[in-house]
Formats: sequence, C-alpha cells, structure tokens
Amino acid sequence: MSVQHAVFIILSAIALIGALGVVLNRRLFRSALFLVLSFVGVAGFYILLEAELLAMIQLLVYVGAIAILIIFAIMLSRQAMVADDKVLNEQWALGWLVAVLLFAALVYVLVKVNWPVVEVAVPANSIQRLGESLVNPNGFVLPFEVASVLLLVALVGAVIIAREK
Amino acid sequence: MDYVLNLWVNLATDLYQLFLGWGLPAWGAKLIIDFVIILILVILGVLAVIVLTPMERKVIARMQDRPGPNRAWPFGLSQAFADAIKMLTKEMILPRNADRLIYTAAPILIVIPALMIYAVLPFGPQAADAELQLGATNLNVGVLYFVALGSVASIAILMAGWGSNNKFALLGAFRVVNQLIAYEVPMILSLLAVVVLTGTMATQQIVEVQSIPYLIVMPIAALTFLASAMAELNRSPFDLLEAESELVAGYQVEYGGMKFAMFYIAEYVNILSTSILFAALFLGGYKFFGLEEVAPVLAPFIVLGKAVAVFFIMLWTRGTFPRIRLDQLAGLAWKFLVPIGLVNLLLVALVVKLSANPWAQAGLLLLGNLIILAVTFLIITLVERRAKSGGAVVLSEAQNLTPAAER
Amino acid sequence: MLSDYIFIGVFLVVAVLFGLVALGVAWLFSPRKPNPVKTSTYECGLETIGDTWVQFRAQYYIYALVFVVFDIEAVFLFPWAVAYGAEGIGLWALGEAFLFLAILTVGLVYAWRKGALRWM
Amino acid sequence: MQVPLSWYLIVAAALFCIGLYGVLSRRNAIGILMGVELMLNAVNVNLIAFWRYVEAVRATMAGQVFAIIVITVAAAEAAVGLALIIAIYRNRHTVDVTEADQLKL
Repeated sequence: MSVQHAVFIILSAIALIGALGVVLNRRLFRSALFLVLSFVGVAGFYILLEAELLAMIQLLVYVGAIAILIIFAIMLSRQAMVADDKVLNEQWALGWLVAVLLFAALVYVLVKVNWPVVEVAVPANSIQRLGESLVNPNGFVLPFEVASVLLLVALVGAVIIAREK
Repeated sequence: MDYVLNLWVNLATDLYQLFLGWGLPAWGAKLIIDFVIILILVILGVLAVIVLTPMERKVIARMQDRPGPNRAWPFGLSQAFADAIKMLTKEMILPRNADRLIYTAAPILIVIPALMIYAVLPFGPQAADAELQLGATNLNVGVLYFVALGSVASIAILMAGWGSNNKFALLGAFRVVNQLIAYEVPMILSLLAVVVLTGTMATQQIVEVQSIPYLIVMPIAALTFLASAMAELNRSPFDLLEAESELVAGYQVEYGGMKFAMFYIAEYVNILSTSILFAALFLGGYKFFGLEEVAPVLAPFIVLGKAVAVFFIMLWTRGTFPRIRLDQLAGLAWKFLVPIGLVNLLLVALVVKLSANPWAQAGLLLLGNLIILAVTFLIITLVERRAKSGGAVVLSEAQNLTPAAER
Repeated sequence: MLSDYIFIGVFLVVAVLFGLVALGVAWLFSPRKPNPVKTSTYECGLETIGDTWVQFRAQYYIYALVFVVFDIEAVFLFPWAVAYGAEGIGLWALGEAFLFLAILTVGLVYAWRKGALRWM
Repeated sequence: MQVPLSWYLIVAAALFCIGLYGVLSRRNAIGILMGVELMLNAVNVNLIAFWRYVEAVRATMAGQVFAIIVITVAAAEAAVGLALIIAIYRNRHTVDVTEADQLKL
C-alpha cells in the first residue's frame, strides 16, 4: 500500500459515489451536482496517471462547461424543481440486469487478459509532444481540423434547434 | 549577508535539512515545508480582504471627493477588522425553504478554488530543477490550472442560487454564470497569446522568459486580459449582477453572517490572485530592473507591489466608468474581445515564426498591435457612421435602447 | 511531476479545512434565534407565490453553447501553443491553427448573424 | 509504487456500467444524457490508463489525443442533445422520453 494506492481508492470512491448519485437521485439538479463530483474524481485519476493536461481539460470542459450546460438545460424545464416520483421507466429492471451482467463480463475479461504493461516514466515534455502530434501531418492534424468542423456543426445545429422563434 | 539576500530559499532549505537531520524521511520534510508555504499563502489570501477593502474604500472615496471611512483608528483603516468581527458574530440565517446542504456547501466551495489558485503564482526566482521546490509554480499547466479552477467557481455560484430557493437568487446566479463564461473566452485567448510567445504554461517560466514586460510588447492581450479579469471578478464596470440596485445583490441575497463573508473573502482572494497573475504575465512578475537577482528576498514584495498597482488600476476604472448595461455585457465579450483576441493570437503566432530575437519580436508585435488597434477603431467608426446616417441598425447592441428584458 | 501535485493535494485539504473552520467558528460565536419572518424568503414582504422556478430564457442556453464550443477550442490550442515555438515546427502549424480558428469563427459569425449573441 | 492497470480498468468499467444503467432506466431525457456523459468519462479513463501503462513507452501521445477527441465529441453531443431536449420541452412540455415517442413535434 503506497500513497498512490490510498489516493486511488479515495478518488475512485469519489467518482463512483458521484456516478451512483447521478443515476439514483430523484432530483435532477442534485444529479447534476453528483455528476460534477464524478468528473472531479476522474480528473484526479488523470493526475495520478500523469496526464496533467487532461486533468485540467477535464475540469475546464466537463466541470466548467458541460456541467453548466446541463444545469442551464435543467432550469429550462419545470420538472427540475420537484422531486420526480417516477424517475425510472418500465425497463429499469432489465437495465439493471444488463448493467450488472456487463460489469461482470468486463471484470472477467479485464482480469483474464494479460496486459502488456511496461513501467516507464512519462516523458517530461508530454504537453509539447501532444501539441506537436496535433499539428504533425503524419500525426493527428486531420482529427484536429475535423474537430473544429464538428464543433461548427454542433454550434450551428444547436443554435437552430434551441432558438426561440 | 548573502544568506539574508536570498532569505526565503535559504530558510526553506535549512528547515528542510533540519527536518532531515531529525530523521524525517525526505517526503515528510517536504510535506512540512509545503504545509508552511500553504499556510502563508492562505494567510496572504485572507490578508487581501483586510488590506484591500480599506484601500478600496479609501481610494474610491477620494476619487469621489469624500473622506471615506475615517472613524475607526487609525484613519479608518481598522474598519476591516471591525467588519470581520461583526461578520463572525452575526447570525447565519438558514432560510426556511432553502436546500440546506447545497445552501451551506456553496460558500465553502467558492473559497476552495479561490485559495488554490495561489499554488501556481510565482513569488520569486527558483530553478525548475531545484531539489526543493517552493510552491507549484513550475507546474507544467500553470496557466490552464488558473483558468480551470476559475471555471469551477461557477458551479458553486449556481449552487448558491439554487440552494437559496429564491427567485432573485437563482436569476442572479444564472446571470453571473453567464457573465463568467462569456468573459472566460477572451481571457483564454489572451493567455494563449502569452503561451505562444513563451512556449510554456508554467507561470514561473513565463516570468523568467519575459525580458521586456509583455504589457509593452502586446498591449492588446494585456488589456483584453485585464478587461475580462475585471468581468470575471465582478468588478465595476461589470458589477451590475451584484449591484445592490439590481436583483438585490444577486445570488448572495439569502446569505448572511459568515456565509456571506465567505463570498466576500473569495471575491477579494480572487482579486489579489488575478492581480498577481496579471503582474506575472504582463508586468514581469518579480522582476524589477535586476533587483530580484541582487536581492531575491525582495521578490515577493515586488510582486505584491505590482499587484497592488494593478488593483489600483481596477479601482481607478471603477471610479471613472459608469456601469455597463446588461445587453452590452455579453456583446462586449463576444463581439469585441473575442474577435480581437483571435486576431491578436494569430499575430503573435506569426511573429514568433518570423524572428527568434526577443527585441525584434517585441518591435514587430508592438507594430502589429498598433495596426490591429487602428483597424479596430476604423471599423467601429465606420459602423457607427453607417448606423447614424442610414438609421439602419448595425451594431446590435447600439440599437437596444429599450431596457433589456429581465431573465 | 507528481510532487507538484502533492503540494496541490495538500492545498486542497487545507482549503477545505479553511472553509469548514471559518464556518465552524462563526457557528460557535453566532446567535441562533430563527423566527418565521426572519427565515422567510427575501422578496417583497409577502409570501412567495408558486415555486422558485421561473421560465428561463433559452438565450442562457445559447450563450453557454457558444461558450462550450470556444472552450473546446482552447483545449486544442493550449497544447498547440506550447509546442508551436519549438524547433522543427514551421509556419504550416500556423496555417493549421488558422484553418481551425477560421472554421470556428464561421460558427461565431453565424451565431452573431442569427442574433444568438443578442440579449433579448 | 504505481497502482496496477487493472484497478483503473475495473473502476472505469464500474463507471461505465453505472452510466449505462442510468441511460437504460431513466425517464428524464437530461438524466439519460448525464448517463451518457458518465460512460464517455469511463472510456476516457481507460484511454488514459492504457496510454500511461502501455503507450508511454513509445513516448507517443495517441491515447491523450484520442481522449481529447472523445471530450470534444462529448461536448458536441451534449450541446445538440440538450438543444433537442429544450426544443421538445418547448413544444410538448415534457422531458420524459417515454412520452416523446412520436417522430413529429
């Protein structure tokens, strides 16, 4: 047991409690807050995995933008205020079964497979490398440009759909 | 004498050695040093409230030709202490309809990111490869850390608005968050300009690389940052969401006593940290004509001096400009600061590839900045003239003379 | 690298404690005498009619939408900005970023022309 | 001492399955969307964990680039999805997916 293990356990507790809160809570606003908690836990994972850029992006985009978008959308409908008495649909039992079975199957596979793990230090200039591979013609320049097209389409589409007449 | 000149680093190193001598493991000794530094930073943040509020009240009063607080000894400067004691002993009301947990958690959550930003603020020279790092100023993502933590605060504000269970509070929270996110984009763009020029996000390195203060090199980025920072901090002229005359002080309406004080503390803690960051990014941080190399012991005071100067500029703006209108608020961010920030970013990127010499870069950047400013003014005058002569409405914020609809 | 984050982790703990202690101390010192008038919603003196929910404008959502798009843009541009000054990265990197930003600017201009950026 | 890779994978699997349960069982469309976000987060944890433990040897950054793309797609999905929900709510005054089952407004 090292410090990393302890921190990992705390973080996974945060992430999983947040996730459970999202699906089990009857008030939508609280669900959104639990979602934020879960995002923060995942950001902690990224720091533990030495992907600090991703951790900051997680906070910036998920907590600072997507969570706010969700809360704004919640507020636009009246159902946000009252605790739902019918949170679940008819197939919730089936959903529960599917989720549990999938989890069991995943854990079985994850434990069985022998992953080619290599213990190395992360390169110190990993952010710079990331930036280089984003602009490198042999790297990921196409996803980089396509991402902006995707964002453009999402922006235009969402503005058309959400605008009031 | 040499010891005193580099007092802070020497003191920390000696303490570190002392702890090692006691048989503590290296990480334990480092942890204690970290803890001491964190305590100092937290105390600095709280001192910001006690020092900056009297300064604000005095300076604003003088600008408005009145004496300001002058009863509490001396010259009314200890007023802040009296306020602190009052806040501490006031009743914390829990509104009947409030969502108790969320209502109470919000004031705690808002101070956490505000304080944590201090981890990346550079207060003095230290090598990136030094064995004992003071603070986390060499964090590879320093600038992004600042933005990311700043964006966490909006969740706390939404919680405050929701938890209060008050129409005005919720509406106020929505508007504040709206303002925060609108001005985050120009702030990010101006930070990006700095990162492109320096090639690093670590705040310490940005100060080290900065031979000419970036305020002179790229005034557009600096001014964009200052304007959006003032909006992020809800400072006048962008303070219409907390102004008492509008929405009964916004999302804080149901808060009282210490819980209200927490929002107040967070505000001033943020003001100081943003001022320090502005000083680090655009005013050369702890650099002051080579003084920081002769006597690194003075570096933190240089930083704080510059930060107070930045704060004075904020007060000056507050004393000078009228409050911005609600419909102009978002328009200024999206239609003015974002386009100009984008153009500025591309200019900086172009200049970085044109020349590697810092002086040549500075000259080219300054020239480019002046051209951008001139073109901007030209466009604005043209648009306004067209709007005036044709009666047609071009600037959408110009025609919106009817009071902006609420909500 | 992780050692920096030990500092930040300790800072997180201290910041949380600061908030809790500040409220706790105030809780010890402050009087607690609630009464129905004091704890009622701060509004106009009358009881609030209906719940807190008011019809929010979709405009809030659209602002947040434009913000999300530009936030993601920052995600791509920060690593780009760090790598940009390095050796071996030519002006083509600027061209790529220019294309990236130009496409996004089309979105901004579209939102602008549609009046999505106007406060109504 | 590093945490073993399988720990990350198992926690990510748990996150994914919780999100899946939310997607399958929630009535509220926004609740479903939050479940999807959880699932995407779980995928990202996996991507970064594999990057750290398997890919970092080669000093390439494909795992992180992939994760950033996933975040982008998640944001675009949330933006359009929530816009749709708002449009449906405006026309039908419900965010319940079991009630909005016709292909017209």
